Amino acid sequence: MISLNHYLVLSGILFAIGTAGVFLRRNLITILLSIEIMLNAVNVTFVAVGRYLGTVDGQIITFFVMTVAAAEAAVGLALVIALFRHRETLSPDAFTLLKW
Amino acid sequence: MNTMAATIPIVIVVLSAIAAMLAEAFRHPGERMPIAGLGLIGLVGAAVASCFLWNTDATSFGVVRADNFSLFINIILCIIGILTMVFSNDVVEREDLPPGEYYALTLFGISGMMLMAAATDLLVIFLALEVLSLSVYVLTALRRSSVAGAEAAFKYFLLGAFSSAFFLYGIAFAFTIAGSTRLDAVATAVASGPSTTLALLAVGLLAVGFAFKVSAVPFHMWTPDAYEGAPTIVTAFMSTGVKAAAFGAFVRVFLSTLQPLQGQWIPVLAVVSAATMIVGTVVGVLQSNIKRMLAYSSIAHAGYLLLGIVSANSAGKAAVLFYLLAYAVANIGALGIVALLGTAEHQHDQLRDFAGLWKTRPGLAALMTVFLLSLGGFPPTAGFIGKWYIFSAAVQEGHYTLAIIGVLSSVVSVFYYLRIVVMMYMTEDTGVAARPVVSVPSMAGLWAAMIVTFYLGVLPTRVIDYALQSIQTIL
Amino acid sequence: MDLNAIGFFVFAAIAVLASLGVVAQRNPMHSVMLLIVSFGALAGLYVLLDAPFSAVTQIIIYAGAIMVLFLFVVMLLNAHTEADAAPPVLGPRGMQIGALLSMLLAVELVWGLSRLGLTWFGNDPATIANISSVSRIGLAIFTTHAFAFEVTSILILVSMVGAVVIARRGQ
Amino acid sequence: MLLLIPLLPFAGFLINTSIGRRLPKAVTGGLACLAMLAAFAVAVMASLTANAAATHAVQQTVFRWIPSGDFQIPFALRVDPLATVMILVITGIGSLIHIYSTAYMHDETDSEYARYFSYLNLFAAFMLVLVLGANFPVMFVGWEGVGLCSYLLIGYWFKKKTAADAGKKAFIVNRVGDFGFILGMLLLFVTFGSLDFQEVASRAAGMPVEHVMGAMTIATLLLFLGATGKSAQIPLYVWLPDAMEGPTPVSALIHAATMVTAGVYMIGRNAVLFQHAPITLGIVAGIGTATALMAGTIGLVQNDIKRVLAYSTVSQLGYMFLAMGVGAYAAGVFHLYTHAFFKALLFLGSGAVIHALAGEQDMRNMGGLRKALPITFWTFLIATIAISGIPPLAGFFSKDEILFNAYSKGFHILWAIGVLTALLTATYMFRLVFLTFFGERRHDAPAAPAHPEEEEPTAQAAGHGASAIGAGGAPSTPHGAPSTPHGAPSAKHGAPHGALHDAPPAMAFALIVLAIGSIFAGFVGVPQALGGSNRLERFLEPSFEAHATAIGEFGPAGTTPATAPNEGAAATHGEGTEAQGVEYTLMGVSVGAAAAGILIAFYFWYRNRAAAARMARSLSPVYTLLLNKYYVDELYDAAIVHPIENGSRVGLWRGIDVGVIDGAVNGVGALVRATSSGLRRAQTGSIRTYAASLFAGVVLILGWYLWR
Amino acid sequence: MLLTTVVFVPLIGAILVLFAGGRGDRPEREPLVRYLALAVSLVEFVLTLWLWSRFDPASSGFQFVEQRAWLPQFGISYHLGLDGISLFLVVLTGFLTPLSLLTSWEAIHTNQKLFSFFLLALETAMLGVFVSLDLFLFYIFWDAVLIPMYFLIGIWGYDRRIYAAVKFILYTMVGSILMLIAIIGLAYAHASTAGTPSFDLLDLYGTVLPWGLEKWFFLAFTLAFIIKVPLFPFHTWLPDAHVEAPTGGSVILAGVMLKMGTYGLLRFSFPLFPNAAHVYAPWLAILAVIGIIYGALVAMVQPDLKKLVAYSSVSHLGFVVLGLCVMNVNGIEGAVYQMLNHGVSTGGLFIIVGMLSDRRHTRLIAEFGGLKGVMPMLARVFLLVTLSSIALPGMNGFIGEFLILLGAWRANPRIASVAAIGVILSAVYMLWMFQRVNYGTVDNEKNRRLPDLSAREWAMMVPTVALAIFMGILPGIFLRPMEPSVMKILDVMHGTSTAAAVIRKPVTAPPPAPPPVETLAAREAR
Repeated sequence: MISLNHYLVLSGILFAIGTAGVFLRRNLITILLSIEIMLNAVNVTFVAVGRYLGTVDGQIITFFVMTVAAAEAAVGLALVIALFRHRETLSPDAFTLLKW
Repeated sequence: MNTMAATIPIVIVVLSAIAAMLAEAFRHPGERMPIAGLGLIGLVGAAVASCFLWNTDATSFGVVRADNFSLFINIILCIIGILTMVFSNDVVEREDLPPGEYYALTLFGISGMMLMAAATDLLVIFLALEVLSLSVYVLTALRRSSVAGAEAAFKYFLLGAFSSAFFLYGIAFAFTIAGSTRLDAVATAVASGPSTTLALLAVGLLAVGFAFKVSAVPFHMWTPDAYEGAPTIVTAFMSTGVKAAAFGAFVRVFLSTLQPLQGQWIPVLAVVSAATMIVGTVVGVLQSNIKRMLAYSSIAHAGYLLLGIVSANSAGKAAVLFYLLAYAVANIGALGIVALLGTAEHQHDQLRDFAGLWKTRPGLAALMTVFLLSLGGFPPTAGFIGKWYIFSAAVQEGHYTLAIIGVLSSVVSVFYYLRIVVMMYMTEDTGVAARPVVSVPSMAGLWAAMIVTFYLGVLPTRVIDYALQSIQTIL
Repeated sequence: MDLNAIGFFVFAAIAVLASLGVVAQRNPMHSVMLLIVSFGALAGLYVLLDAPFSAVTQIIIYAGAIMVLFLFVVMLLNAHTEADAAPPVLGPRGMQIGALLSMLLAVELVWGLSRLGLTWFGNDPATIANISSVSRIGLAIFTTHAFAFEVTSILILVSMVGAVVIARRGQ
Repeated sequence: MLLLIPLLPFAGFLINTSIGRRLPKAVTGGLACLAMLAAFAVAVMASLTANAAATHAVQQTVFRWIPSGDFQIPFALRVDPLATVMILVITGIGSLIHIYSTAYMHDETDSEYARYFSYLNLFAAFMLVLVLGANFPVMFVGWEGVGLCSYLLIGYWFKKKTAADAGKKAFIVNRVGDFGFILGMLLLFVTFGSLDFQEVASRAAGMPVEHVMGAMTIATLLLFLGATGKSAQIPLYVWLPDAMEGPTPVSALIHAATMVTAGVYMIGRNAVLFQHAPITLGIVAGIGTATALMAGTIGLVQNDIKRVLAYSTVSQLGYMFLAMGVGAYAAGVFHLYTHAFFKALLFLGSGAVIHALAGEQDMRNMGGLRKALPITFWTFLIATIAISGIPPLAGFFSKDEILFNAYSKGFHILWAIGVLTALLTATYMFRLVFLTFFGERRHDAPAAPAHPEEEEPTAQAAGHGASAIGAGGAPSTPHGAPSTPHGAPSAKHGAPHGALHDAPPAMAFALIVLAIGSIFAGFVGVPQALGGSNRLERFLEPSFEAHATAIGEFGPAGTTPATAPNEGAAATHGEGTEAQGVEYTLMGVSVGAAAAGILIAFYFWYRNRAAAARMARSLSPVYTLLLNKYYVDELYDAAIVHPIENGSRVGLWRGIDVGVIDGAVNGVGALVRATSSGLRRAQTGSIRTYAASLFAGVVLILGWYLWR
Repeated sequence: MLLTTVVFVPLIGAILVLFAGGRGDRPEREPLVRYLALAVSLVEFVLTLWLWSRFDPASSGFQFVEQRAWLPQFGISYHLGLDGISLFLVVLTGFLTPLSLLTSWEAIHTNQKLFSFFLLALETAMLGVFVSLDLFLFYIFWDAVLIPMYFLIGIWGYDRRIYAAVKFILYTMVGSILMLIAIIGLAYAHASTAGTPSFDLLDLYGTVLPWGLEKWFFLAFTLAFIIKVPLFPFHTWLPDAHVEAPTGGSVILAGVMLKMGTYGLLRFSFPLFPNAAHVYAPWLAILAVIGIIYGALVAMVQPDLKKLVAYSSVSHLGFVVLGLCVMNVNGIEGAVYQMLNHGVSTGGLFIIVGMLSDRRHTRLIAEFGGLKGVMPMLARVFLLVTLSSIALPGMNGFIGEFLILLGAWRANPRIASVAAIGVILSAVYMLWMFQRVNYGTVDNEKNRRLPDLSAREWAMMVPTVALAIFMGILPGIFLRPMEPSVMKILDVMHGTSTAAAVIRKPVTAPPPAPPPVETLAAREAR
């Protein structure tokens, strides 16, 4: 049988994978994708917990999260474009004008 | 009471934001339009509305609560907003910012901030957080010609998104134990249940989310870069507004909802607070860019504010409110002056740009000094009362070590505030580029900020009373 | 092992593997594709959780809209692979540290969450019907969560304005 | 009335110091003299009043000076027999020296002249406060005040470095003594609860004599430390010879007649107290004797006329302390009194010589002045005989009194040394006379003071060989009997060749009066053995006793002597034929010693100067040692002054202050900076670093929660 | 209202000056500004004298008391009062401020307006320190003092002024900010017994603290004060601050600000924490004695006049602290008196150094020599001030030092003996300096044509010297009004420590029976 714990653990693993992406990838877009993975991992928790508690709130929250994800993606990608215009690269390590 | 009343201030601000957008849409290229005036009207309206709502404890939709606590923060935010608007009128054009978008986003940001402090639902807090964050991200990148702006915005954005994922995960765990994201439900759940793993995870992750927004160590690293890269007026705005809103929600969630778990989170926040105070002050010592320096200063101030939360008593809560006000006024004043002296070509944000300011602009130099002294916690300014209040809250709870770290770090921070003063008063002007003229309204705004700073420093009784009233609802 | 369990493990495996693929790929295009796969798997899981509406929105909004946006940007910028123009600031060790931290987080989460007593999903059909009902969801969105919904509208407005103002070329 | 005594000279000081520089010399000098004479008159009146009183004392409380808790010090003045002697000496001899100075200092500019007299008046005022003070703090005002004036007057020619140095040295060495004095006062107050002399005496009288180191012994030792400073005793005598840098009348007044005797006076003033501390008395006697001998030996070989006199002063002060130490307070004061006459005379005479020779002070450049300066010569000779102790001049009686007391109280060794010193005294004094006034002139002209460099080489030679001694030739000692005098008492004044002027009238007057004094002053204390009645001793007696009750304000009050500490001294003196026999013998011995001394001097420095040179050569190490004053200055320099100065500069200031303490302070700052620059490196600018930091925070927090 | 008036008149004057100066740096208004500021300071001086004339010397309590609610939530009130100790410090402040304005008359030319503003504002803050009876209020004034002084040093100072100013403010802040924590802690400790927190000094005097708290609070208070004093080894900010400060600043710094430290010890540290005071006073006394000797020795070898005077302050203030630490009436009266003396004589010394510096733009001793020949009058007042500083009997310094030594001797003769060495050393360094500056021949050409005292300089020096002598001759005028207050503070120090110790025993962990208490108390009884 599949328990809530399974989903929670899965969610945790996905979340951790998402975080890893932030460090492993040297491409701004992939980093954004990693954050999407994290958000989705959370969504899994919401849906599973909603199912467990028998409430639709979990699902509704996922919709809001999706909205947020979309909004973030829009702004994030716009920023990526802006950065790319300035530097013609997507490597995060290229943007170290501001430091120390 | 389920009325719309509680949302009125927020709605007013949103409306003025939309009005600003529309105004921009109808603006002829090259035409000057007093969009700042629209914002001002909205903010004053919101402030007035907040005053009318005082003591009504209105609740709307079960998720927005205009209790005195949120109204106090509303007022702080309105002050921040009004000052920002006033300064913006001078700055926006000079800084080459698109006015319509700038004002609209600023006002949207303020509405998000107000909502964040007023929301009693974790989901709404999250959404409000996103509204204000996105506004601020965009504002940071608003000057399109600036690489630094884009870089700063992206760093801020990416880390913000990263941290809001953690925050969201925390909400998920809270949802798991409470079955709802309403704060009251969460409070009941944590009060009744033992401190389970889930509750601890929720506490930890929520703390991370807030700590990021208030730029506490080690979640602070975006702060200097974002503050430095953003247009100065935006730095002024976000360094005060975001902090006020985030601390509002932080206090509400941790000192009210999660109060039963305080044995769990106080040690963590205590360490964070100590680290924040130390890093914020120590690293600030060597900065040569004023915005960056003030960024570290704002980190340090976050540490002091965290100390208020760590104290977890009513003095601590009231102290956080008072401190936010004192800090906001002084910080926006200081950064406002930097902004008012800058142009798109010459940011006027290096330390040496301030050399000999008192000779050419004695008034501005004096105002800057007052703000810096307030930030440094010298009597008889607001900053001193704020620090004193925070530390007395900490001492009351026996957090002597933290208080001592706090006061010592504030001495170190004085060092770098004084570096600016040294530049302004004790160094000769070495041919800094011509500084633009500061308009009368901006000057009036600065003077008003100074008067508030002194008022709070000399006669803080009334405001402290308000602050103490404000925390009645989140006991 | 019932179907449900099999479905879970299959989808979970796909999701995890695809996600790993996302972070392992040097080509962002591939990453996006793999992410879509992962989302699809998650949609499958939602179905298993009796949340068909969520599954659908997951596919439509996430895989359909957001990912397309990503794809669009990837193609717009023509950045098919990681640029090595700038040397990594942290170097390989930095990546190792980051990966290690992620591993640690995974371990922590798995350990912490598996420490909870096993909690089984209820099988009350009424409840299941309740949560899979689109109308109930709609009702909840526009009553209980109406304010949040309104807030999202502002959020989207902000992101729209922001995206436009940032991405548009200078006058 | 008592207040008037110091106030008169003080008024003179105020006038001269404020407007004196605009007044002509006649006015300033006259004013100063007038102030002194008036003070003298008042002092005489006060003395008569006091003597008439039943307690032999009158007191005036001017005002409450220091009120602090139980420490209540009035500013009170008191005249008793001891003070009578002192004020008369001070105002009397002081007046003469003022008069003398009007001529001696005549070549100064108006403003400098006024300055000189203002200092001199100020000195007199403080000296009078010192002796009139009815309690320790008031005495201390005068005590330090005279030190100040001494400082100012020694450094009167402030442009001359040696003078300024000497002034400073005098003040600082005196301060070392004052250190003891202050502590002594503190201890006395804590012990007796009062600092009034009378009260201290009466309370001390009620206590048993301390034969171990008790409070009184320590207190008196501390006070004695003060006395060694003021009165130039071992170990603090070193300032006095240097003090000869001041104008000669100053040397006469301050460094011979009055100020340096303050220590003696102080012991006399506290006779009861010292009487209760026999250990201290022994030390006083020992130190006094040792000083007398040592200074006498040094005086034997010095070439600077004033330095010889200075060492003579030190030596005579040693005598006085010997007297005090053996409990013969009256004898000590008696010697103080006679010494004031002849030593002032000697100094003034030497001043006249120097004046005539336009500033020359080196005896090797003198000689044969007998005829050129008759008044000076004769008066000088009288003083020399007096100091040598030849009867019936003043010095004989007082010196004999001391030696008799020393012997009769069992201090035979001290007595022997005293006699030896008497011989030395006679020797070096007559050496001085012979070198200065007899023989042929060894200088052709008033020395050209502006050419020190010409004298340098020979000065070096003289330092090592003894060849020069006595025979003239090498003019200077290595120790800088400075022989390049300040040019002050005037190069203009001396006539170019040969024609030397004797003392001008004002100076002559002072010389003659003092000479008369030197002859007759001793008769107030003729011992009974010689048919006298020793009036002085009986006169002074009340001052050395304790009075149970305080003395009324200007009025006689009941007096009940508690003890008479000097009963031995007073009573045994001259009683019984056996004692008288001893006394005659002792007198004979001391007179014999003096005569021997004169003869030695006559042989070596009048008849056969070559012998002196030979002697010096054959005893070269001793000679060098003496010439260099036992190297005490050098020793102090090497052992105290330089270590302290260098230690302070290198060790304390550069090392500890700048290095360690401030280094630590700045080190904290540097540490903060270093930490800062280290921490800011973490802010690499790479977003992934930032995320790592954030993420590490998350992992730590969650890990902590889950791990617990 | 009397005290409020006295405290705030300078501030109002400062603001007036600011307006009178007009916008920006306007040289043509300089005379107006100067005279206005001087007039304000003189009016203030008259006011302080007026206070003195209305002061009841027989009373031991606080007079002219004003109390008004301020932050009632925390037991903070606006509470002012004056007793025999603070009275004279107030008068001293009133006396020195016009002098420091006068001494800057010609030295300060850049932005006279601001200079006068800061100086007058500083006066308000200092007066506030001396009359506050509420710890919170006191701390506000205490900290507020730093800012004007910082500007005075930093703007109008010499070459290394910025370093000195920053060092000054940071160093003194470190101490005082820890005191802030202790103040808060004390108020809440009071709350734990009395129910409500109170920052009122008079309430807190009786507060009984557990030893663990009392110890730390005492140390925190004391650290703040001894840094300000400054006591060895916390003194290194002082030479830097003095050397770099403009003359007017140095006068105030040495004349008044250092007294804030010793005043704080007397008013706050010792009576608030009597048990701790009894335990630690001997250690402080040892530090004080080290400071006396050390300051003197280091002063001796300084090549710079101002540094020399600065280190001499370390030595003199060591005497003051010693007098306080012995906790008997002579010691404390002597200490208070010595505070006044030091203000007058060191203030005078700084004024003189300022005159030399105005004339020659250097303060190196080696640059001078033979000035007595060039400027006889200056040398004369210089001598008088020097003598006052080395405590010549008949001048002010003697009274103070003697009383302190007497008090110290009563407590511990050994300490007093060592401290008395300072008497010797002060003569050494002061006279040596005096000689090198004034005596000898003029061998530096630049010194040959220096003008003697001007009328303005006479106006500064005559009152200073007159006061120095007056205070030496008639100390009773000052000591008598002081005595009741000193006795009262002594009561607080000793009374609580003996009477309360009995009450305290069950309440707290046994305070480590402090051995020095016995010896001190026993000696006191004698």
